[in-house]
Amino acid sequence: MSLAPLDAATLYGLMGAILVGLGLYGVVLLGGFLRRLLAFNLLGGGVFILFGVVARRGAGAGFGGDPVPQALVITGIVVAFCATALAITLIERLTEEDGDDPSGGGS
Amino acid sequence: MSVLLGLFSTVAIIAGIVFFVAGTVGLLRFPDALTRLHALTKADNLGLGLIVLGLLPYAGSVGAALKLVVIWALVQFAGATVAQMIGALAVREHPTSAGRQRR
Amino acid sequence: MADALTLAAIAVLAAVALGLVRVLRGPSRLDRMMAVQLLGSGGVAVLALLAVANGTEAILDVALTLALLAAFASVALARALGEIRKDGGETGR
Amino acid sequence: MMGLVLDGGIALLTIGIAAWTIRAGDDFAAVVGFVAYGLVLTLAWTRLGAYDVALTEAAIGGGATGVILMRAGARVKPAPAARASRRARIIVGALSAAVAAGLSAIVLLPPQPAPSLALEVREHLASTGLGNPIGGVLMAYRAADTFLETVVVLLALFGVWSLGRDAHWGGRPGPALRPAEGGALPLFARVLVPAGIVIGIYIVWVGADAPGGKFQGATLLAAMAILAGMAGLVQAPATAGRRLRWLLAAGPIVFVGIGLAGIPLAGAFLAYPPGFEKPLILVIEVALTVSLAAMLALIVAGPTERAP
Amino acid sequence: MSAGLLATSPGGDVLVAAIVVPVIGILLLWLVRPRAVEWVALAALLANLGVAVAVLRTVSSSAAPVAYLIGGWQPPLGLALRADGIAAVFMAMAATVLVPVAIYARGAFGAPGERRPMVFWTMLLAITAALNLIFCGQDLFNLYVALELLTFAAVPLVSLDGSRETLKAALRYLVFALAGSVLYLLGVAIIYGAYGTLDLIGLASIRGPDGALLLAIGVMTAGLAAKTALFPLHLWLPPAHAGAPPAASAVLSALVVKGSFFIALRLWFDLLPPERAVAGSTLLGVFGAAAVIIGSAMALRQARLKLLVAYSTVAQLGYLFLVFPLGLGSGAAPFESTAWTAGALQLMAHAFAKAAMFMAAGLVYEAIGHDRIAEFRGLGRIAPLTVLTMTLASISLMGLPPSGGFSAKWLMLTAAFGEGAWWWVLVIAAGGLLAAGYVFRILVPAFTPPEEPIARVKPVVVRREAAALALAVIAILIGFLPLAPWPLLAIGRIAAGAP
Repeated sequence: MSLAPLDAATLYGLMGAILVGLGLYGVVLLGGFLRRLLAFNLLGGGVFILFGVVARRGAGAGFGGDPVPQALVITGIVVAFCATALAITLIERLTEEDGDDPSGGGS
Repeated sequence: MSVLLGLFSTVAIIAGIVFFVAGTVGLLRFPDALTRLHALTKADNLGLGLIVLGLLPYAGSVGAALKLVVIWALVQFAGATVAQMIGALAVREHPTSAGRQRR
Repeated sequence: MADALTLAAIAVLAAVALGLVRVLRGPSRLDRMMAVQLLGSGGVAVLALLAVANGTEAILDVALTLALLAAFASVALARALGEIRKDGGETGR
Repeated sequence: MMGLVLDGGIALLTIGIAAWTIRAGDDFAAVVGFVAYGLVLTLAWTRLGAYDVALTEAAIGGGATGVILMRAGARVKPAPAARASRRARIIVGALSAAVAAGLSAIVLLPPQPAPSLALEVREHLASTGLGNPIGGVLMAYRAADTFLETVVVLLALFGVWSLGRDAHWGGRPGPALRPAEGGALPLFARVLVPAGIVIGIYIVWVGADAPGGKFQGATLLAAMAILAGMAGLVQAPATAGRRLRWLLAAGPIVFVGIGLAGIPLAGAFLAYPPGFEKPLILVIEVALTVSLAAMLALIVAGPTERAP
Repeated sequence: MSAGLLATSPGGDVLVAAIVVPVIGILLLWLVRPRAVEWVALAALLANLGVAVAVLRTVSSSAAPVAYLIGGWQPPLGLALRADGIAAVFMAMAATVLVPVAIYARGAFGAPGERRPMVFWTMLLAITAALNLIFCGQDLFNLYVALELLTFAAVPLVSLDGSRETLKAALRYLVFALAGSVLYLLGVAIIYGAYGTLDLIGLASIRGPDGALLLAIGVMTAGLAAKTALFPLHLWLPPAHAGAPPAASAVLSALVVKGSFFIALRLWFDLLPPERAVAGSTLLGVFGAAAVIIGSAMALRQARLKLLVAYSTVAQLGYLFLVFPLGLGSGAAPFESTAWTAGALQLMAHAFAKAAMFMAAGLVYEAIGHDRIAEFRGLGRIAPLTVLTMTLASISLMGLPPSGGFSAKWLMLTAAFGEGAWWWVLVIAAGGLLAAGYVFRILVPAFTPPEEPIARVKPVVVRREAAALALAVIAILIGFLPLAPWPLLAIGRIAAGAP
């Protein structure tokens, strides 16, 4: 094992690692459902970028990147969108039920 | 010919960047929402327009050049619409600042 | 040539990033929206520059998608805000 | 060198936006931060050479997610920021930092050579008739993932519908139409929607051989439908409608039908008979695009709010 | 990736059917006339039971796993389905639970074609497909898709009522579940980056530095634990499972939480070399033990039956996590070990008993119009079959002989004694006593003759009582199987680090 060269993949890999850390912190600690949902999406973005870094490093056979992780990310982004939409709908419904009660709040 | 074209591109792109910087400065420095909106729309349209113009000679193919133009047109059009909608909201929400702007 | 265009992309990105300070500062929702708008067109400009710098047409398709949808979130917001205002209550902040 | 500076700038900007989104004082500001995050991520994906993913991020991460979040940000009243205790912040912070550090170590000490399936993908790509390797992965090697993902999207739509009120079941999503604010939006929609449809179809079409594909194209088509809806040009369909339900089911039915036909004709579920790979994949892609566009548009439109 | 090439086994098509049948069922539900909806769902679930039995028969008669290469592509490029012994047993178990649940739920949600029945049947079939895929999926990302399918199916069931409380419970569940899936996905990214494959068999044969594997399994386990409601990540479960309609609670408690647990089981037993798993598995065991004690103690304090049963799920899930230290601690071949069978038995016995318990709780609610335990006196008079169901299910939950719960706990005790791990013995014994405490809180008043006749709100439908009873009887019958490790459960297992 040797240290990775300083290239785009490494830079974005470190970025992904930090994004995951930030997102994790937010998902666990933030109050309010909307904020947690945003943190979940930040975290997801970081995870996807890590896949992208793996893909970039696996470039070969004439491809600019390993196509498999890229395909996985595309599936993942669509699933994450669906999850977000479902959660948002729940949040909006809850706000509606709450009437003038402040939204979300709970953990 | 190619030297002229290169010069033209360079100038256009640099001018485009200048407009983006100007838009940012406007967004940061102008006193109220409507004037900021004004600055922003300028930067949007002119900045991107000039950059696209500068890139056109190097697009490589007619298709790519066409795409560049379409991109610019889309952003221009969307920007104008959003500006109009924001403006309408801003006038209603910040009547004081809107008034100041008219004066 | 490629380097010069990349440099231009860096300049645009830097300018737009500074504009994001407005997102931070607000104060109104409209200001924040405008900053995103600026970031959107800046992003399109960066992509256009990169597409030509790398000679990759696929990047133009990304820019095209971004351009098509850049205004989308803002329109949705403006529409939602307009509706809420009609329902009464709720100011722009 | 110049490229590295750009990459560093994009990375720093992304991290900054993410940190700010976590810390933002009110919910709406955080939503705006997130939309900005989606935009810069698109740049990052482009720089990583993953144009297919960049397209997806631009269409779904920035576009569709942005719309629903913005709407929620406008509607949901700001919650009182419940601050966690200092001790909890330190513990969770340390834990998150540890995970980030572990990931950084993995990023900095990669296995050499980097493992990759690129060779295998290349080797068999010709037999799928596709030029875009990612299309090959999604429609051939891992077609089962794609099929199930379509089911996931469909379920998400049913989940969204399930949140409507009993009285509105089978009705139309969203509030009753109002004439749009001002004059700009309808005009904008009238021009943009046809352009967007053309671009969406183009993105699906090039997907066979170049970056693009059904998910990205379907999202653009869905976005155009939503835009037309917001501008008051079209009205969301009643969810009990027979034709709508067939439209939603068409993609999965075609997919599973061709997949099952593969058992007798090509020896396995989701295998394509030799010589017919590309046409069959195209048929599936077209059917999926239509169904996915409808699903995504209806997911964004939300639960039914009007009685049938 | 030196593992031998996988090939589609004869009769492997049943694995495709296990996924495709419920999915086609979902599509049909939305296309047929409302009157036919329940019949389509029932037919799909019966077909699924047939498929599951066929898989089980093939696996047990050939004493080899059934495999299928989707599209004919070889992993790691393609996706494979592979039912080994434990997968086949669990598929059959899930299919068996689902049919009585469907019989119980028929007509329980008002007119067919309305919101609640449509959503319920759709999600039930989706859960069926997702579980089948989880049990026989071989690819970590494919399993991620299955997990998401499971989540998207389970959350709307929680809020089927539409009340404020259930919406909130559903949202909290969704947030936990999403955080769990994204952590799982993070692990998938790490593993692919390190080894270039997501195929379980390919990964099991990997040698060399395993730092990345340890980190990956660490974050994945945290994510899966959140989805399985392992203490201290259990807070979402009681409101969600108590707020859902009884038929839905039965499936959520009996089956859905087991899906994520099963993946955790695969990761630890298939991918981790045993010597690397000792510390982590002990930690999981400690959390499991805490769940047993705290979940039971919370169940003791509940005033409402459904909440009590939900907290009992937290406790019973805790037992499952004792399998990690007991099974991985010995260093012996884990799949013939007593602990492995004990874990599988506990999972199944709990599934049957808990489904029966939730369904009985729903019947009680319908019969007397509430589920306040304090007012259960005389219940035995007006709903004898339901009280019998609760009694049988309780016997298994407490671990009294003869019952599946007894066999599971007995085997766990044997395993713990065998390792000289007396602290796990203490936990198992204490958990049994606490469980006795909370079930007697229900049963004693139910059997006590009433001072004044208890008011019956609605007559109970015998068909529905019988469905619940059938599940409780199965929970008892499992106890008559031989008290020894099952060879069936060891078929086709791939052990990490095995030569």
